[in-house]
Amino acid sequence: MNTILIQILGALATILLAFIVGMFYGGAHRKVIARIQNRVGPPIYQNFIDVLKLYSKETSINHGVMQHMGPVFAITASITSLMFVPILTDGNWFSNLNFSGDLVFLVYMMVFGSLGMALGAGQTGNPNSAIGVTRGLSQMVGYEIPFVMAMVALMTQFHTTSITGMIAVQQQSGTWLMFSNPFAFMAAIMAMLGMFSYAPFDIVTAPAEVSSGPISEFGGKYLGMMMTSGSIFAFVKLALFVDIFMGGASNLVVLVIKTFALYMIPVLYGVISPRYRTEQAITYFWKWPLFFGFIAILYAAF
Amino acid sequence: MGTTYSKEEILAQQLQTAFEHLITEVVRKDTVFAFATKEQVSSILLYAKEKLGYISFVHLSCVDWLESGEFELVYIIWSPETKINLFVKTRLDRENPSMENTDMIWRQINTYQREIREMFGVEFPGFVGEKEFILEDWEDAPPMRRDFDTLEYVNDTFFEREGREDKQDVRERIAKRSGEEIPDFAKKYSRE
Amino acid sequence: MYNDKNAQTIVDYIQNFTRKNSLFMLAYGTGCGAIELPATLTSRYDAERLGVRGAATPRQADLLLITGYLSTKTLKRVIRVYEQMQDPKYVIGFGSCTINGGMYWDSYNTIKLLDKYIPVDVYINGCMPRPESVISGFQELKRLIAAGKADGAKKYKENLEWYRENQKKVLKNWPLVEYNW
Amino acid sequence: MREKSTTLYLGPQHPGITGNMMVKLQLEGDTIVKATTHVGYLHRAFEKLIERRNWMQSTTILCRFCVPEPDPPEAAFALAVEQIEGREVPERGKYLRSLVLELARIQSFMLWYAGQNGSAGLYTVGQWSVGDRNYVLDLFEELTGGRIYHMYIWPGGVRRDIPEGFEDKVLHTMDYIEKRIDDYDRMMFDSAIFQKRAQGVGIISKEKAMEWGVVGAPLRGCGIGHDVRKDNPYDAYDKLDFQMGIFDGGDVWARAKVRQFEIRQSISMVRQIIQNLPKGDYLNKMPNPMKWTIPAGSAYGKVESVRGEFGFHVVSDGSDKPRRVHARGPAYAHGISLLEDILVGENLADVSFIMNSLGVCPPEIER
Repeated sequence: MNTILIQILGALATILLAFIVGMFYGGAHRKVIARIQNRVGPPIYQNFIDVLKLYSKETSINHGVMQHMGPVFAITASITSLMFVPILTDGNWFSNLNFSGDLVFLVYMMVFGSLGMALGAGQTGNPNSAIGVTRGLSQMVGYEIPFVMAMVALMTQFHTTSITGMIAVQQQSGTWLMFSNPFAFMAAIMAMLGMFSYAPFDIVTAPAEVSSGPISEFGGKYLGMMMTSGSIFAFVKLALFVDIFMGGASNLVVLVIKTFALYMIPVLYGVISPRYRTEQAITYFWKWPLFFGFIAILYAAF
Repeated sequence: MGTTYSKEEILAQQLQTAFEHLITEVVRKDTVFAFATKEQVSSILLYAKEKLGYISFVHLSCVDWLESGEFELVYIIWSPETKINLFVKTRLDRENPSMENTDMIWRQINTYQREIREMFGVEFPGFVGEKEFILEDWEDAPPMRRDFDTLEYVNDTFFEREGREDKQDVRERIAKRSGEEIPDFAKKYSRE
Repeated sequence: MYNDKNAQTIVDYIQNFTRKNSLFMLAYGTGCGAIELPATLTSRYDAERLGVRGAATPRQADLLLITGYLSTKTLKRVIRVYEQMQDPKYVIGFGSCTINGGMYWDSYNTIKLLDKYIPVDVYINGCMPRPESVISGFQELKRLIAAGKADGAKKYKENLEWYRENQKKVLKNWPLVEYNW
Repeated sequence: MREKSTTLYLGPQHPGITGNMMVKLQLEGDTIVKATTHVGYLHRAFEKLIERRNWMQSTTILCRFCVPEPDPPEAAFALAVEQIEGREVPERGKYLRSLVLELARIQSFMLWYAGQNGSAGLYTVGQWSVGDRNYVLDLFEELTGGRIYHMYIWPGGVRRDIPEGFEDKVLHTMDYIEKRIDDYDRMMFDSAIFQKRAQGVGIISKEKAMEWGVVGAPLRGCGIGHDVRKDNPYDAYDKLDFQMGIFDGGDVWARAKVRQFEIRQSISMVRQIIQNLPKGDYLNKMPNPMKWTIPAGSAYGKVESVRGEFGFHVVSDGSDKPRRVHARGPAYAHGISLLEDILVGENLADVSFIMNSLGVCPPEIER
């Protein structure tokens, strides 16, 4: 009984943590970009205000059931993925639902949100959304392949399909996986650039091309849910990468430092990059990341 | 012949030899006018483009001469070699004005013709192009004609902010309302 | 929700606080005033530090800037865009031409009085307004929101027939769908 | 499987469109099969209003023809009026006009940096350049009293002389901007992604360029060297030393290179003007502006703006009001027939990119 209560409380605490950290990272993103662009920038808590405001807006659009379900799918997928990512290496609080095959499951779960989103956006009937969804799915095909290859390489190399297993490997050997299989890390980090959809891979929501893509018709609460799910998902991705490649984190301070350092890679790369065209983005993913993925698998196998 | 001709005069002579009854006028440096009849215009444009090197089309403009009951169409073309602006001018009757379609000579003319058709009501038989260009749902007379009174239309159609007619000096009232002082340098501009 | 200040509950207070500090401005340059918006949003004036940022579509936006004169052709689109925006929504009339027609007072194609067609919360005067006055307009709007007085959208709903009558007077062909909230 | 074609209305409310206009696109996948431009959203009937204003009052209207660069219309109108009237401009007035026109070019180039990069998703350069553009606008403010609209160039000269110490400020600003545009170029032209996106996109062929009425940087990007400042020199341009940027290719990349070259030329020209500024009158005084009449006649005055040749066909009937003033902006040729033609076969992602490189500016199309 007690363990279940702790589990539930732990899950709620994880969600809250992911939301707060993700939101602050979003604020930090805007702040960093503003400083690079010679501006003061919004306060770091600006995203909280934005989300609160969006939740307090009235919503009077109805394009059908799927439009309501799209954001719900997205937020469900984010939270479900979050439940399978070990946040801290030790302690009972944030262990949640890890099981031995969780890495495989997670790879699939991370796609689910985008699919739900695509369904929701598809029903709005806005051509911008439709084009944005097509682009998003094409781009997903691009970055998922190197990502999965990197994961497969790690799984074969260390004979484990669980994230906690990966962390245990790193703790035993004392070196992070980004050093023990650098090719897998390269492939995964390049795929991560695509996952975050910042420039040069912001082709899905490119304002100058497709208004804002799938979320064109989503205002008010829907947009708020999208932002919530986006920030939780950002945290999921970062925590996953920290767990797999950077040895996990033993306490929250280390976690924040490591995830923030990782987060700055797509942010800083995005500030100085123009946007790819869709086919150029896919070509990008199918060149070097794919190459690194192959090398990683070979490296793992031999 | 001992006299040397300027490039503008040479152009005028070239045009006059090619077309009978064409009146040309060298107005100033880099500018030559040719007053053509309605039928001559397209052949002059073609001749200038093919033979004289006036390959760049610059402008097509319409002027309303309400007093004499005529529209004047002005085609301006330019040559990269002589750098002269050649104005080909022609007059149309103001009642049922129509002009030969010339957009196969330069495709840009298409846009100009659309504008002139909409703004002046000049018809170009055989010209394909969407009817509505700048205006939308326009039911009145073509608005750029001089007998279309824009002020009257405005008074009929739009609202006006009240109090625009009274010419009071409101600066002091505004300053009092927001609790500001009128600076000294501004006081001398006061209307009182 | 739009009570007067004395009756504001704590929920209203929080709502108004978030609304005033997070204004999503629709990217729609309806007139020449749009040229000062890049300047307002970039380094010297940086409106983003005040919570103003751009939104790509009307669904996401809270704030509609009418940047200058409105031709009747644009007015139709502006009305459409305004009605697509979600409550609460605010309109800023930007430049003299929205106030009384400005220098286009005798032009047959521009409207002279914006607030006869859509409700305007704040006017910024000038031709064109400098970025400083744009920011001061934002601040004035924020003050109104905090006081719960930026109720243009409510006025529009209540007096919809009056607005429609004015709009139809200018727009002869009325293809817009009749919304019901 | 046959692809279904989609209709996408790009605009009038769309972040990617350059101003208030609309391009109706027929798409198959991401490829455009048909493009139609719709304009008229900014029609203010300037030409009608000018017929109701007297010659001096039209100056206030003229600068509003083209928002990103309001000085070329003033200069073109002044040139046309001077041609009809035969009025001479004092030497200092000519130099000051060129100074203002070149400063206007520089600020417009900086706005172009923002538009070109913003449409490609590189917002940092845009933020920098629009932020730095304020320094040029400060110069305008000190010289003319207005940030955007100046009403500075009058028929017969310029409205007022430069204030004290202005030369130093101009030179200082030019030094600063010259330093900054190196930064923009490093981020923009050296970026592999920008090169990939810009090369081979939006091609205008050399043969068709004159035919289509292409002017300005897009024409010089096709390898054809025409510039009003060289061909029909006005103001002080025949005494200034500058080169046209001529690049081959006719694509967005070539146009960008032309502009990259020409903003440096403009800076050097501003320096030359400041160094060689003659003493004397700046305005050939006209009679009482309210009763000022121009003899009957017509003229076409043209100047080079950033986007290309900007001209006015001015007709006077001898009264105190213009009979007809008809503007020919570069966007009039670029924004309608040319755009509709070259967009076919391009990617949806490049529409706004191409429009920015052509400098399509709706206010001068519909006026």
